[in-house]
Amino acid sequence: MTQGIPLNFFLIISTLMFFIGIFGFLTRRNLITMLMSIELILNAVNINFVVFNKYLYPQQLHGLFFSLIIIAVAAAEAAVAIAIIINIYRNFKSIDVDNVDEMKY
Amino acid sequence: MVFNDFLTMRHELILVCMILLVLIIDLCVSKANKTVMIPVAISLFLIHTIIGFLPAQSGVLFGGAYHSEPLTVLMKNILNIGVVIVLLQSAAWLQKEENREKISEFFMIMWATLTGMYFMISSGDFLMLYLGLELATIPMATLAAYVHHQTKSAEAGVKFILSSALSSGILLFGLSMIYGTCGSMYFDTIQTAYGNAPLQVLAFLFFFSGMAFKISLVPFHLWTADVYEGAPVNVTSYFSVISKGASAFILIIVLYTVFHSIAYLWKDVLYIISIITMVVGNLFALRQQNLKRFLAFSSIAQAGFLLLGLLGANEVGMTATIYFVLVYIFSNLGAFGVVSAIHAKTGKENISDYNGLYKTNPLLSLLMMLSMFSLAGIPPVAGFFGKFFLFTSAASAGYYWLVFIAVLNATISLYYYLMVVKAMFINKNDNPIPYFKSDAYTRVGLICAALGIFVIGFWSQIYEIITSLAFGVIK
Amino acid sequence: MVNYAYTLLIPLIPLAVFLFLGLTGHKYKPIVSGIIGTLGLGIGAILSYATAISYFFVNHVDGTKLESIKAFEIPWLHITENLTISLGSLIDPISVMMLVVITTVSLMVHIYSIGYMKGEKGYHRFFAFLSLFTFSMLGLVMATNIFQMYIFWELVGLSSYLLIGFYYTKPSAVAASKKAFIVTRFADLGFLIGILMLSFFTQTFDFQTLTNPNGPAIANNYGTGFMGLSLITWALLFIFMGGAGKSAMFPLHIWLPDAMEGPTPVSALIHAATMVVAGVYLVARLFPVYALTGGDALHVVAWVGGFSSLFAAVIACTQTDIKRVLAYSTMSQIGYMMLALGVSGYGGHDGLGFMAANFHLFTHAMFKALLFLGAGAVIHAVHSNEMGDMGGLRKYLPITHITFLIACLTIAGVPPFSGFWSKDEILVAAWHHDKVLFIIEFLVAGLTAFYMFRLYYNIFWNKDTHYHHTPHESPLVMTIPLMILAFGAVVSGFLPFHKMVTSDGMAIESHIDFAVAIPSVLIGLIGIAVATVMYRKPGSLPDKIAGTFKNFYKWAYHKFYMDEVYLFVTKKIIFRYISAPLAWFDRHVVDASMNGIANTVDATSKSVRGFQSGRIQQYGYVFVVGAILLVLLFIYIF
Amino acid sequence: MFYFLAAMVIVFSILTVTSRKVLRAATYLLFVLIATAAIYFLLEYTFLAAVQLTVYAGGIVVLIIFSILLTSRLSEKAPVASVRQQILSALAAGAGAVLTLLTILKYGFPQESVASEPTSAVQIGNALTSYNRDGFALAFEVISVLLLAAMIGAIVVARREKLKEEESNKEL
Amino acid sequence: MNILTLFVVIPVLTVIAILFSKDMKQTRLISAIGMGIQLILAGILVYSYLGMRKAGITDEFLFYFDALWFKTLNIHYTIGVDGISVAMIALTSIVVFAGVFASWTVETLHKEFFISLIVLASGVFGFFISLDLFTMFLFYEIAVIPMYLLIGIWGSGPKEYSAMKLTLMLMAGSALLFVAILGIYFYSAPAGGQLTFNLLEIAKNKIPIEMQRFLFPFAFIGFGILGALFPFHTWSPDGHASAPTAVSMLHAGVLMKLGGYGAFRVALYLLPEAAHEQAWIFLILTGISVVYGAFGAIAQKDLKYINAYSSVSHCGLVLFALLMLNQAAMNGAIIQMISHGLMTALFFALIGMIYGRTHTRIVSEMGGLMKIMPFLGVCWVIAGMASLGLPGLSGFVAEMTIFIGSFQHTDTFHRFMTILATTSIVVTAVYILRVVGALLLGPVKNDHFLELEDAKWYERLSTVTLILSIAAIGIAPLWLSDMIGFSLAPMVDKINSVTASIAGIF
Repeated sequence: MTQGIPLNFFLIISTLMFFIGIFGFLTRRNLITMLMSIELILNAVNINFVVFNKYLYPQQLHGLFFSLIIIAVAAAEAAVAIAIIINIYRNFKSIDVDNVDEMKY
Repeated sequence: MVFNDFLTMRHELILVCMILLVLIIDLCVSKANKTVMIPVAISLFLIHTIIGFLPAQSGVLFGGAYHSEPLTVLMKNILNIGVVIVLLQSAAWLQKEENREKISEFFMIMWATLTGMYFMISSGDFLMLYLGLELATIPMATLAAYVHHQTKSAEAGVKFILSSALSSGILLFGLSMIYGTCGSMYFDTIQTAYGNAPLQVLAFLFFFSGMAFKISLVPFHLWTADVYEGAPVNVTSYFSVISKGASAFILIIVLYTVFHSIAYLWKDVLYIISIITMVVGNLFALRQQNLKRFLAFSSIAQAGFLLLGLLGANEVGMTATIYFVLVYIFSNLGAFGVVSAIHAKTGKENISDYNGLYKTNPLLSLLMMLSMFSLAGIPPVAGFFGKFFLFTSAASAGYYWLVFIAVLNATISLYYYLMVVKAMFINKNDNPIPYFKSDAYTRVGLICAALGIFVIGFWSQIYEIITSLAFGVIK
Repeated sequence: MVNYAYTLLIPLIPLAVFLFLGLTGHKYKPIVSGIIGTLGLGIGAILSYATAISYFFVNHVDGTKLESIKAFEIPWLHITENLTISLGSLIDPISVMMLVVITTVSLMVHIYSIGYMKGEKGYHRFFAFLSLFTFSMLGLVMATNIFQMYIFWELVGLSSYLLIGFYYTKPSAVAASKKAFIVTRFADLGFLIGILMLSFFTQTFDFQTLTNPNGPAIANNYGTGFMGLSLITWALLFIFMGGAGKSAMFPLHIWLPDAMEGPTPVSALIHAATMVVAGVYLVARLFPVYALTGGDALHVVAWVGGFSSLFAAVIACTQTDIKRVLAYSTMSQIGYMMLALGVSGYGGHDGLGFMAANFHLFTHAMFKALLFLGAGAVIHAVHSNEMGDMGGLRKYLPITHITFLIACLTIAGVPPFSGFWSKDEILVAAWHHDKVLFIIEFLVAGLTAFYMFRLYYNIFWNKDTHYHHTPHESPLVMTIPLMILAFGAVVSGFLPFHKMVTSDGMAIESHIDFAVAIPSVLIGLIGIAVATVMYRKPGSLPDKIAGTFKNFYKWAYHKFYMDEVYLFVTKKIIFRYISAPLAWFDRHVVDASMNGIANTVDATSKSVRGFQSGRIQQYGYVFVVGAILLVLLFIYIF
Repeated sequence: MFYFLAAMVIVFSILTVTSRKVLRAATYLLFVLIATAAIYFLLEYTFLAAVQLTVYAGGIVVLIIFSILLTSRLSEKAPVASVRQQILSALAAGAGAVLTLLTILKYGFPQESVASEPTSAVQIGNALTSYNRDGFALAFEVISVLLLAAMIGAIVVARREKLKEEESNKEL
Repeated sequence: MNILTLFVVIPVLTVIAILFSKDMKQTRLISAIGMGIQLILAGILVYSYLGMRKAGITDEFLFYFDALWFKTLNIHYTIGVDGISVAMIALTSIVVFAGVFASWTVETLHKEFFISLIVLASGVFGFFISLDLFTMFLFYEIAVIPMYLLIGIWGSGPKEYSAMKLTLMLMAGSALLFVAILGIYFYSAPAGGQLTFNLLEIAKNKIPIEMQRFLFPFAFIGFGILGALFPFHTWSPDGHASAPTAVSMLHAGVLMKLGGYGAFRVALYLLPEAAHEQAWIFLILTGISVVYGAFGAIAQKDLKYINAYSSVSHCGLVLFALLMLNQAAMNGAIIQMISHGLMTALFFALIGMIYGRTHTRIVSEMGGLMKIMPFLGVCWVIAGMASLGLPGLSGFVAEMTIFIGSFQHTDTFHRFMTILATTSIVVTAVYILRVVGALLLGPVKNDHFLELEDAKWYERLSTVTLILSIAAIGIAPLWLSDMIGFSLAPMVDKINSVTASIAGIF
């Protein structure tokens, strides 16, 4: 199934996805969409790990486990992030990024 | 898992059991006297610290995933002492009515983050390192947003969680590349296999930026000021003292063990980053009015000095940096102790509110002065020795000009530290902070901090112990 | 060889008196301090007479060389291996002569001022300063090395400052003392530089090694040239500058007329007999070095002496304040002595100038002190310095009148009195050396006679002004010193100076050279005649003559505006154009640069403040850009 | 097949990032996750794909959708970032992408040994629990502590004084 | 307990005693006793030192005591004293003793005042006795911080500004010094030998020449900033003007000598080749600061500024003489340090007393004080004469030794600079007499000065101690110059033995 597809293609996709995630993080005005772009970044890294494990070091499952753990951590992180975002919503009545800059200089 | 394996991992295990214990106790304690949790938790943690000091043989468990040497044990003990003092200082704040029912959660989350740091320190592979890092940062965000009905604390929470998410994303990308190039997550295999191919350099730099985020070095430091200002005082002190101290320890271990082979590279990175961090840290600190923000930028500048130590040859560099971190912890604890004591009583945070403090409560202002001098590096207190050994290690590697820039920065930093001293001693103030007697916990906390500042300096054995331990680490 | 160690006592007694009076004087009645001071000086005088007699007559075999004996010496400070400063006393013809002069005049002034200063506040302070002055003058005279002389030179400067500024409540006295000290201090700077250069080349301070002809100083190093003159000559010129400052020679004379602000006994002691003569003594002390190392230094000395004597004589003719007249006459007489030294050679007969200078120094001390004390008595009686409100005092002050007349005759150079002998010797020496200088001195002799008798007639003859309270003769305690000095002025002419004080210690035979003596007496008499004609009786003659060369008279009256020049130099240049801009420079440039650094740091921190904008995305953005920059930097640049 | 999945991933991620409507962005995110799960299938990591599908697609996206519903009215469009910021971050992200791609492509990875049998669940199982070299027992324990701490933290932060409808806590 | 460590222990004990004292009288008394003991101790030290020298003990440093402090970096707490440091300790004890009495009437926060004053003194004592570069640097920094508090809290005029400026500039100086010390430390042992901070070991081996060239500016400017080197002296006028009397006494009298002493001990003794090579640059700077300070003083209106500028000029002279690198000039430099220390302390004490009475320091507003306060007037004249360089007082001895010594230098450039420096004696005379004339003599300007009373017993005590010591040095300088010369000789031979060739540029 997978022969013939060189490793680099996967890496290209994952890096592109990674940097799209970063672009998303930097431009989206809504806290939750920022969260989504973080999910994108983490997925990109997952692909990386899986691909490396599959292609380069099939004997042990470091990559696989690492991505498993990343998924778990991402879940925890998302939960906490959303809890905080809701808290922000309750305080600021809006989750737009720009009004969250009360503390500066 | 033979018994002495348990012994080597005793720090983490006991702490996890304590978290669960607090969870259970919290259930059976009625809502009214939640405050009883504070003495319970503090005594629990005291026991834990004492156990921590018991001698234990070093060992490698879980097939390399967890290793514990006397040096890592020492680091954990230092963190323990720091946390004890933070807990003591936060007692007054916790007894306030608005977080009356959240006391046990506070302890649980704090100890969870502490376990995260332990795992990071004694991690044997990048997986454990990453896990420890996440365990240390995610609950921290909730701590930052602890006083959730306060807008500032909420904002601090969201800023921290999102920035740390981004930084862990980049860190992971770096880790994936390391995994890609070296084939295994374990430190010992990577250590030998790590060449200087461009991809490996990129991977290391991404990894380094992730870690730099935690120590708030300059390009990655922007979150520090807002989070420190937003979070409640004791959480900020936990942030700046424990979390920064732990990540500094981790950086030392990782740089010296794993990336030992590309030392020339990261020494140049540190050279540039330390200069920028010191300069920017000082520049921003000059104009601060809010004490928490002020201490944030001063801690950024101190992080800049810290990097200087790492430039030295490995044993000398490591010892100097660890010693400096120890001194940094105690001086900051002193400062934060005073700030939290005053904040707990009067809620004031600005430097201008501290005018004429000496007239009303002399002891507090004396301790604040001592910690300021220790941060600035003035002789009688430990800060001077810390800075001196740091610069000696940097000079031993021949970075004279860097030492000169660093010492000049120290002089600029002296300016804004003296601003605080000036406020307390010289400025007149019509309604200074009235005299107040802080409760038992805070006073004990303050005395420990004061003792630390003095003793560490003169008592040369501490430096000797660190040196002897440091020699064992680098294989 | 007689042990002259006791000579050390001579300066130490006044020092003891000074310390005693200074610390505890104010406890006793004023008269007590006066007596203690005079007693101290009396013992000193007796001791110095004894030394003089024993040195010149008792154990000196005629015809042999008068040795200079180092009576006592202790090392005071080791500077380098061969340069050590030591304190001691040197017995030598000129130093013994000076001992006698200083102690006698100082004794006379002490006795005189017991009466003169009666009723003054700070009586004991006056006597303390007087003995301090005598101590430092004696110390200067007995110096064994040039550095000890410099030490006492400064002490003399200090005591003259204290004495001139005695009436310290009068602003003019304060200004005068300050001016005196600063001008002499400026001259001392020259002296110090001279000492430094001299000590560098000859590697010694000691007079004996310096002055012996085949010693290091003279023998080897006047070859290395520097702008024409040899370095040793430069050193000597600088030293002479120091001497000129102290002896009020031409460029540095401005402080002398103002020094008259001090009480008259002070001017008598300091500005007549001792301090001003120090310059002459200095040149005399180093005379062998001056003479034998190419005479250009001496040449300068001669010309400076000559010019200042002429310059002072002209001004003296126009002054109305009697003390100013005497001050200028002192300056012109000192000019005389300098000229005498300038024209003299070394050893044997052509050392006549040296002998004449010292002889004139001796006699001048006597009669000038007498003149000042006399003037003091007059001022004491009339309570004013101006000639205008004097006149016809011969009736009221008989003793002063007679003694004043004797002194005027001596200074004018009338034969029997000592003035004639010493001035004549100088004129002879000048005649042999340089005709032009002789003519100048000849003219000055005439002018001296003229202004002295102008002064005499104005005070004692001229118009009989009526005095609201009749001036009374000064008490005995003031008149006795006048009489003693008058006797001294008369007798001292006959002392066999040529045997005692000569340039190389060997006696030289001296005779009256009539070809020079007669014209000098004649010019003196002419001077006196002109003065009698003009001032004997009140008349309009002097104003008419003054009218003829109007502006010259006005110039001379205003001391050729020298004071204004100096004032301009010090006030304007030093204060406004050097120190004020310097202070401004310090405050604004150097200081500002330090503050500048602080301000730039502050400014950068203000400008960079915007960086921390509070927006999370901004943080994220900086984070990513930072990471990328790092990567870029370290992969593609390093 | 791979190319189709790759294209799907890239297109949908761009859409999630740029779409104005928040809810639509969430759906596009869902598609991206499914596409990645498909890639895992392609790489014969069936177990991982399953986990990905359930946890990510099922849990987190649902969570996000809930929070969107809770916090912002569906209709109004999310405000768009200032143009300057967009260009700047686009530039930064683009430069980063180019840079990393260059370094990755330049780095010659070791030979790809493709022929290997798919990993069976049994292998994953005992690797997960073994204590020695390549085992991840410790990681497994630590994850549980992390999740516990995250849960407590979330409750502390999200709790309202009056116990309103509790935020659904995490699966798994 | 080595007598030298006593010098640091006694101040600490006094500080502790002050902590427990109740009211102002007690604090004053305790600090007076403490500093009195210190003075007696200094006397014993000088006496025993001279005794040992007479008894023929010829090793360079007496009372040598060495205790290991940090094993890894081989930092020792080594103390020892030679002729020069004995003289400096004597100076410090006298000035501190007089300082305590000069600040007898400090009311506000008197306990803290005396504590920081004595901490400052202990820092200075520590500096003079220590031979280990680390301990030296430690004590140097201890001495700087109390200055900030002292000027900041008890000062007058723009006290915060000048206190901050003073502290920052001194700390910048210590920054330069820090780099120099580290540089010396890392080149202090021959290849592979045990690196050491100890002054004697470092002097034994040669630090490579290009390293010396790099370190010398750091070391010399580092100390020069404290010793009022020309461009860095701006802190001194402001700092002294707004400091309370005792502090400016101590600071100008002793702390500025730290700069000169340190420059000699560290910069010249350990980096001889570079010293020879770069001497001429700093010679110009110090020459300027001598003349510049003197001229600056003329234009000042405020008494303290005048004295501050005169200390810049005198301390510049010290550095100037040190740079001559020959035995006589250096001997003079050290005597000048001592004599100037005493003189400035006396001047500042008197200014403090006059200010205490007339509450103004502007010269033009005061006049005719001699009649009202004869004792203070006479002391002022003596102090003026001493700083003027009048024979019989210490100023003359020091300046003459310097001028003669530096004139012996073989190279003409140095001799020309000496002549330039000698002109400063005239300028000093001008501004001293201007002040004496305006302040003491002349008529009384405003009449309510008339009822001011003369010096009280404690003021007399402090001025008399200083005047006696000035006169002692002035009249019989032999014991002092021999004591210093004896221990100076080996050091100077080491400095000059190194480079007979590079004697100077011209």
